[in-house]
Amino acid sequence: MLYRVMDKRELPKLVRAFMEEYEVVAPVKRGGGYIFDVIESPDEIELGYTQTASSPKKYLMPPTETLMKFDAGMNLVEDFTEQVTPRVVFGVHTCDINAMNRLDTALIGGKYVDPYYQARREATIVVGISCVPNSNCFCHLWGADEAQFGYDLFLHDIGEKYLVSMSSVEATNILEAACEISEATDEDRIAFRQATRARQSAFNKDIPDVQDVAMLMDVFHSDPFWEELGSRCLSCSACASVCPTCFCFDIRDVLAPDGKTGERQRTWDACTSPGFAAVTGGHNFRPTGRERVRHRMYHKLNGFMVNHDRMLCVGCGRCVSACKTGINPIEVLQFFKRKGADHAK
Amino acid sequence: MKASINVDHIARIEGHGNVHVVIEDNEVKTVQMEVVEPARLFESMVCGRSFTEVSYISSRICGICSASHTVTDLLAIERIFGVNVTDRVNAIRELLVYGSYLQNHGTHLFVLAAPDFLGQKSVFPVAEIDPALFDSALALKQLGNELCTAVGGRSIHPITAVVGGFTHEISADEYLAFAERMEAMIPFALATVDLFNSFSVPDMQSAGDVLAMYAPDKYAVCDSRVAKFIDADIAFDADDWTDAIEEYKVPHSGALFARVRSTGRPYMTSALARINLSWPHLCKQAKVAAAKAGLRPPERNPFRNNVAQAVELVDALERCAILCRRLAADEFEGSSAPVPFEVRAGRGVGYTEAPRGVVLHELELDDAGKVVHASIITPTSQNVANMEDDMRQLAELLLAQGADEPTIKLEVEKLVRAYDPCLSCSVH
Amino acid sequence: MQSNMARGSIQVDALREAPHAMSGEEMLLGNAYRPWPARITSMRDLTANEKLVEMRFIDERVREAFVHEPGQFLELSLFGVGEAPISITSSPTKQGFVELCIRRAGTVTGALHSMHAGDIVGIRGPFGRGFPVDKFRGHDVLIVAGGLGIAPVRSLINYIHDNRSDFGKVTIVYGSRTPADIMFRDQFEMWRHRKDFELYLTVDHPDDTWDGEVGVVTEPMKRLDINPADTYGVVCGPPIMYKFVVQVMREKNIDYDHIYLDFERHMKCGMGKCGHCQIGHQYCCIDGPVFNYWEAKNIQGSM
Amino acid sequence: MGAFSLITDSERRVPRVVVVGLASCFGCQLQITNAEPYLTQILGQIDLQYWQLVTSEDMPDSYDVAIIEGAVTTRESEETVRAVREKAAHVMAIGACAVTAGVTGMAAPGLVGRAAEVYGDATPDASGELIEPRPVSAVIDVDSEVRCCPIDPLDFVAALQRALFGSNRSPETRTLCSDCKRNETECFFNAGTLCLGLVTRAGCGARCVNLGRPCNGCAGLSPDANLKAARAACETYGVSVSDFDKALEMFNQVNLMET
Ligand SMILES: Cc1cc2nc3c(=O)[nH]c(=O)nc-3n(C[C@H](O)[C@H](O)[C@H](O)COP(=O)(O)OP(=O)(O)OC[C@H]3O[C@@H](n4cnc5c(N)ncnc54)[C@H](O)[C@@H]3O)c2cc1C
Ligand code: SF4
Ligand code: SF4
Ligand code: SF4
Repeated sequence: MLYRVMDKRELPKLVRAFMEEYEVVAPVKRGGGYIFDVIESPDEIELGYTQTASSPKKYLMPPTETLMKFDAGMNLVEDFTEQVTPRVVFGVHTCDINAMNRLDTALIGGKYVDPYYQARREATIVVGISCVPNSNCFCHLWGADEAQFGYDLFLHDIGEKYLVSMSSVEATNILEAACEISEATDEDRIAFRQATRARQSAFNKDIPDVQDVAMLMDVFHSDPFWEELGSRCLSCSACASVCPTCFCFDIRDVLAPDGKTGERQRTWDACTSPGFAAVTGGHNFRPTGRERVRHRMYHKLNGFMVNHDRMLCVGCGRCVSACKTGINPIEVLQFFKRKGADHAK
Repeated sequence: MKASINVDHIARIEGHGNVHVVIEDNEVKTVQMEVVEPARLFESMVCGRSFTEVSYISSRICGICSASHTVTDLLAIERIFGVNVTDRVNAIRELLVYGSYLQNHGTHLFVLAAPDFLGQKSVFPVAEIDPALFDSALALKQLGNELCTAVGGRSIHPITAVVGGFTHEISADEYLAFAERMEAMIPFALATVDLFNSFSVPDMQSAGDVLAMYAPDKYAVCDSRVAKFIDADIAFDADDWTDAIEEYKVPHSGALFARVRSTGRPYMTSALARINLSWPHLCKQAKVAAAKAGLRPPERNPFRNNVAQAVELVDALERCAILCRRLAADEFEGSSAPVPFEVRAGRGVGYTEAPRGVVLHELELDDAGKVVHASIITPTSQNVANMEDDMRQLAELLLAQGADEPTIKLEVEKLVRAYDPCLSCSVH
Repeated sequence: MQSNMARGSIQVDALREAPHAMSGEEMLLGNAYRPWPARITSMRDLTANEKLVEMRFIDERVREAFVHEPGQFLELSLFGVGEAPISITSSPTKQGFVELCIRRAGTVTGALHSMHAGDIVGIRGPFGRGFPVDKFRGHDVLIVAGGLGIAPVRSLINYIHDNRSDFGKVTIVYGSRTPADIMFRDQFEMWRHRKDFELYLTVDHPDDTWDGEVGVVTEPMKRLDINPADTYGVVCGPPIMYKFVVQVMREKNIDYDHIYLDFERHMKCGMGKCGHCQIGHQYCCIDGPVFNYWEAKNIQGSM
Repeated sequence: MGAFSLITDSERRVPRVVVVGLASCFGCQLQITNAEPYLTQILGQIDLQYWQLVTSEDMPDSYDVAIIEGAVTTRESEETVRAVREKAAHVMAIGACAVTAGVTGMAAPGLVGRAAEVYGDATPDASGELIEPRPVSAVIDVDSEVRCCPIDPLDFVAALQRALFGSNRSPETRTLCSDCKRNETECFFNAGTLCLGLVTRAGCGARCVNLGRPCNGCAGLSPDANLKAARAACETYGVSVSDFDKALEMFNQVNLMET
């Protein structure tokens, strides 16, 4: 990886350079929190944010999007072209970059490519920024506190400067044209090392590190714990809305008011929706909160792992804030920690 | 002639009502406006509810004047708490109430009333007979809906209007865009006055009194507390409404009837009533249009309420455009965010002019801000008694002119519609 | 993955005379969400609630590229109404046509029932992992189906029929609720007299016309004399059936991974994206719908 | 399968539609007329035979789709909906009053006393025989519904099309918070303010929350609404549980009385 150093005061120039050619999306303040939103000026960016309400997933797979248009009378597809907005997602934390990589695996990997996701992903430049964890973050447990790939530029905060890792030609060209950048000095490298260590030691130590959680998920699949956890579920799916790696969706046809034409749309769905696994005739394969919550945790902490060798959860902690009844992976980790303690007795 | 004219579930009015006219020996024996709308008992429903919920609940009295019920309730509560809202909040409330005028008058004139005069059973055939008229009428109605949606958050049952202010406000650009659309709509509203003025209606004078909001210097719809009976010459504060208005029960109506307490006369409250009282304060174009249509006080022909509503459309458009421009230019003092207030016990009456006339909400709250008692007076319940008198007068008039039964029936129905009655409101 | 600044667009072209020079495979896989038009060529009642629908892709390239295995399914579109996953009931050996056996269960299936030969539907697929016919080759096959479960299995039966000499003994046990619910009765009647298929039809509720077996499918299964080392079992039917049939097969010593089960789940995309059909860590649509019993045992929540 | 059989008819006749109003504010009927840009398009797909609010045609003897607004609050309206059910292939309930009894349903507990409060000893004959307000589905089977108070005009258009042409779109089974999180608005509970999104069916897009006002539950309880968990959440966030229960009555009184 190629590293250069840039003075923090250069940052607005970089943003403006991006804004000339791209729609720039960045963390901004809204109400008492932060969200990713389109900016009109670099001044709006809040790079010191801890956690945004929801992730940049919405730019790669919008909550509702059109897959195609149709003529209902003839039962045929009609011409449909969606122009994808070239976009820079600026100021993304490592958890979200890792989350995008997981989405890539799920949606572009395998036999079938999802052309809608792929087109948006390819038209997106990702600029990462280093962060300091808050009390709900646990990305380090799943190795998501570093972004190995999946971004174009990554800005490591080393005090007055950024150590920039550059991984795409396009973004590098823009950076070089817009900003003064220099080779890293030994001092810079030491500052980088210190910053990394500071971040690593800032994680909430009360969140248990249970590295064999995937296996435990299998072993404790019938534990009464799931009944308790599931019985708290409101079936709201707020968790899936904010999660950067929840990608499940529904496909539905929407007729135009004239009843003659329409659109096939896909819209976010979630396994915590009660009807998600129901089939005609009324049978529901996951009929209660117990099965649904367990399934969601299982997919995050085991299922994806079995297929792709990494956790689907990236430990961003958003569901920890979003769930009104305290259902989240930390609870699961704590359960397994307790189990261990029980056995030790 | 001997006839029994019955119209069950009279069409193209809001709510459920039956008309009965019995004629024997060429004499009108019975005239009844039977209000069969099932009572929903709002006054008892709001009891025990928090002040934060009352306006939200009472808005459901009526889908078409929901904005008026909301604002009326808020005014009652603010009176109890002693809340003084900012000028800006007052301006936005006025905009909301006028938005409902556009909605109501647009719907009433074109969807409910016009088909009678065009010889149709509904407005839909107009789409083919006169597509330009149909499209413009819909566009006008839509503008009212959009204004209410922008200001209140929804075309019906406002979301954003709360005690002390608004939880959300649109941008200056959006206000300006509305102002332009309002101004562009005025020519059609003027044409609407001409159109309704061109329809021939029976020549009659209602014998009842007339009640509307009074302010010395403006065409008031939600910012005065004074109501005035024109004939009885009684001006009273909304708080004292029971001294001036008497409600009474009749077996053939789910709605309570009303009369002037001191004279015992029935009365009319409506767009026509407002114009009778506040004619001098109509906006310029509206006044010209009214004059051109020969609509000047005193005008007591109830059929002319249709023309009065059309004039009010012009007035509302002019007024809303001005309000929008001033809101965009930040000319009103203060912000629209709810002002802080303290909850306290007390009694208060809210008063506004709904599109169909005087609406009063009397509330009594306890220390916790929960409703202990509520009384709701809607325009239609005040009008029914007068409407019955007018129906009798009309039937007699037509009988004297030798009209046949179907003609009497149709004209009576037209009269009822001219009142723009809202029976769901009246029963609440 | 690095961005390449593509100012992309997502395109779905209507099928005109010849959209552009795409191969059939590209047409099917390029945007696998896009259904291709097929014309209904015939429709026939199987029972009061099930119809056999035969269809043919309008575009020749798609027709040729659409090659399926027995046990695979497709997504059937009626635009405006929606999509439904439906097993392909015809054998791959029947070229150029696709047959579906459709039960009127809801809106899409109901709407299809009201269509006629000549009407157009949308089809995408084929999807999923079907029966491993290559493994079955040279061995005995015991097929147990209940109700609509016959739909995917018929594709296998017909395939075996068309390549009969490749397989050993073939036994079919098919259970229905009533005699009137038996699908493909004529086909089975024909086979009943053939030496190379052993056929057991059973019904839960007989009527006056029924002189065959009464009872659940496991009854005739129990009497069967099979060679466990050389037999593959196939099961497809309503959810409750699996447990009991597998139990009998296990009692007869058919190995875990020689028993194949065809699962049904809620499905939307058919290609392992939408998540609806997940069973534990697997996707019914791409890892299945056919799983062997060993795999199924290893999926949390499969049975 | 309701009106779906309409398009399966060999003659494919235009579906005949009636609109019936019960106890309500008429707002949902008005919302239909508020779909102005689409009105003529919609009318082009149906044969509108009866709608007291907008036309003076009489109620026909047979029809295909019946749209019912309002709650059942009298014996007479109970009879009306039963008669409608016998004739219509598809019955659609529109608006909170028809779907959950809505605000109208608040009067259900202690109905008799309430009537006395308003009318004194004798309720006028014209009011009919009052019964505890109930949703249409408590009296007859309903094929489809459009939720909220009032309905959204476009939701209505979509539901009508589903009734006419069929659609396998699954109804929402989530609660509102998911919609709210998609909008990325801050949760009212974080400020200690009660919001009924926790138990209210998703689908409206969290319109109220978007405009700065907590959800009042007009879409009705979600089929899997977890009241126990919601009460626990209230406690966690310092919101009064009795306020939560009281607030729920506004649109879900009848639901709550059943459970
Ligand atoms: C792999 C597979 C093969 C199948 N093969 C056949 C077959 O050969 N013949 C046949 O008649 N049926 C088959 N089914 C069942 C068929 O898919 C359902 O009956 C059909 O989806 C019902 O759709 P509908 O619109 O008619 O029903 P509705 O009740 O109107 O809609 C059902 C809702 O559930 C969703 N849904 C998604 N997947 C399913 C599912 N599997 N079952 C039920 N609902 C689902 C629908 O999209 C819709 O939202 C198969 C299902 C699967 C998964
Ligand atoms: S886990 Fe929490 S956030 Fe997720 S659906 Fe259940 S209650 Fe909602
Ligand atoms: S499961 Fe929760 S912590 Fe894990 S990635 Fe999703 S939102 Fe973040
Ligand atoms: S409780 Fe209300 S504000 Fe909070 S997430 Fe749910 S809908 Fe949104």
